[in-house]
Amino acid sequence: MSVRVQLEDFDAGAEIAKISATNTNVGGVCSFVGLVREFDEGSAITAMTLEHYPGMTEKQLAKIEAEAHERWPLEDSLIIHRYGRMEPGEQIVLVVTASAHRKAAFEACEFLIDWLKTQAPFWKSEETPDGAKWVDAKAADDEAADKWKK
Amino acid sequence: MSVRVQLEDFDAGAEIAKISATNTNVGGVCSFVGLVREFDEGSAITAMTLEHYPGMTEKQLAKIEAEAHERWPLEDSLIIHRYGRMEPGEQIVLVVTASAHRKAAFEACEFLIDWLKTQAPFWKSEETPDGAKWVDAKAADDEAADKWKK
Amino acid sequence: MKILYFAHFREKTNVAEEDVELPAGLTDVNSLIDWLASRDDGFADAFRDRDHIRVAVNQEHVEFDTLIEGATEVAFFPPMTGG
Amino acid sequence: MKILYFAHFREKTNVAEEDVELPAGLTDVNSLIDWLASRDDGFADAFRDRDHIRVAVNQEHVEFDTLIEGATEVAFFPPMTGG
Repeated sequence: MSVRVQLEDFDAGAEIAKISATNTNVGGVCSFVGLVREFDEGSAITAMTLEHYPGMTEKQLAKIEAEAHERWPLEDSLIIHRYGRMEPGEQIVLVVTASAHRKAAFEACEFLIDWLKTQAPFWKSEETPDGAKWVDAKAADDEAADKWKK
Repeated sequence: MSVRVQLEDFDAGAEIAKISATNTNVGGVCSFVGLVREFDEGSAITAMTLEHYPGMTEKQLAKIEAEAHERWPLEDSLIIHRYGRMEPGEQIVLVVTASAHRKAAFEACEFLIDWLKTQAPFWKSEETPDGAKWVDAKAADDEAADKWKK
Repeated sequence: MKILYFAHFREKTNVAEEDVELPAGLTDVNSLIDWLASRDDGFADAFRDRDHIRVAVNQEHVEFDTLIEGATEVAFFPPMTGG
Repeated sequence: MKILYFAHFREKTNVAEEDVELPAGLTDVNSLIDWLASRDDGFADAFRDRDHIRVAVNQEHVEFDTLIEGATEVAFFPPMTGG
């Protein structure tokens, strides 16, 4: 169970392999990698810069990860979220969840990424041909996060 | 979009990285790795042997993968399923789905693994302290597969 | 017609694969199962519980009322446990 | 009290971080927002639309009726767009 907020890229495969090798009670490892797309809602993007709130970010990520472990029988988990400038095709975020059962791994992974989209203190600024633009929060992301409310 | 049925182990991380690098329309890559557990419903397992129906397996996997692409807007996908003898901790199966949007990637990945559990012609035999035993199909797996029926 | 047996069907019948001349009158999978079950004790045991029989005709998973005329390959196996 | 401004709050106010002595009478986040908005045009612009203001007190995301007495760190930012 760990959280990393970092400038550098990460090796998703190595992280997933490490978690798979953790213990032989793990029957399924679900992972999600979020990447910078070349187009967002139709407009071309040359790069994206992620700003965050150092201190709060790590604290809130650790808290939501602990909540995922309370809600699902997870054997292990990992969240890596980058900040700084990234170009299309670059990795932004990795969420990995490991459980004896696949349903728990899938649900916890989706819960964490839905939460990150709406509740982690990150803000995206996109570089477009028309200049830099702060990305607006999406109603669809709020709805996705709402479905996990108890 | 491809399917592999093989005896050899696979490098999940390399496969995921390959799919992430495919094209810059990919915003999210969801993956699931299934592993041999040391205990199945309480009984210790020293190894598991997966038998399959060569010919039918590849055909059915390609068909279900095509169906996933019809049902969700996927940019790419991959299914690797091993057969033969495997020990606890070894990887059995990998499903990777890539999409512009995370919800499609998650749903298609879970759809494919739920389908593999119940509809792909594989059969597991477990080596236990009491001898070899064919694994019974689980009602929970049928229910998981049923939820995708249209 | 080629018939394949997987998992415990292979173990109980002691046959992995065979080419058979079907007797006249076999129309669908149901009648094929009845005929196979009548061959010997091993086959009778393997084909006793229809709830646990799955069948593929020409590598497509089908129901027991599927006609087998012209089929080149039929396979019997228990419920699948992949993934 | 330390106040932090992120994303377009930082750009509009031209302040990333400041230490302020709050005037008497500020009780909750709502009254703090009113006071900040009255400071100059940049602050007025940043704090105009309450629907798009999010606030954290001592690094916890809170509602506007949260009391700020004794808080050491308050941060203002737009809706989050991580992931």
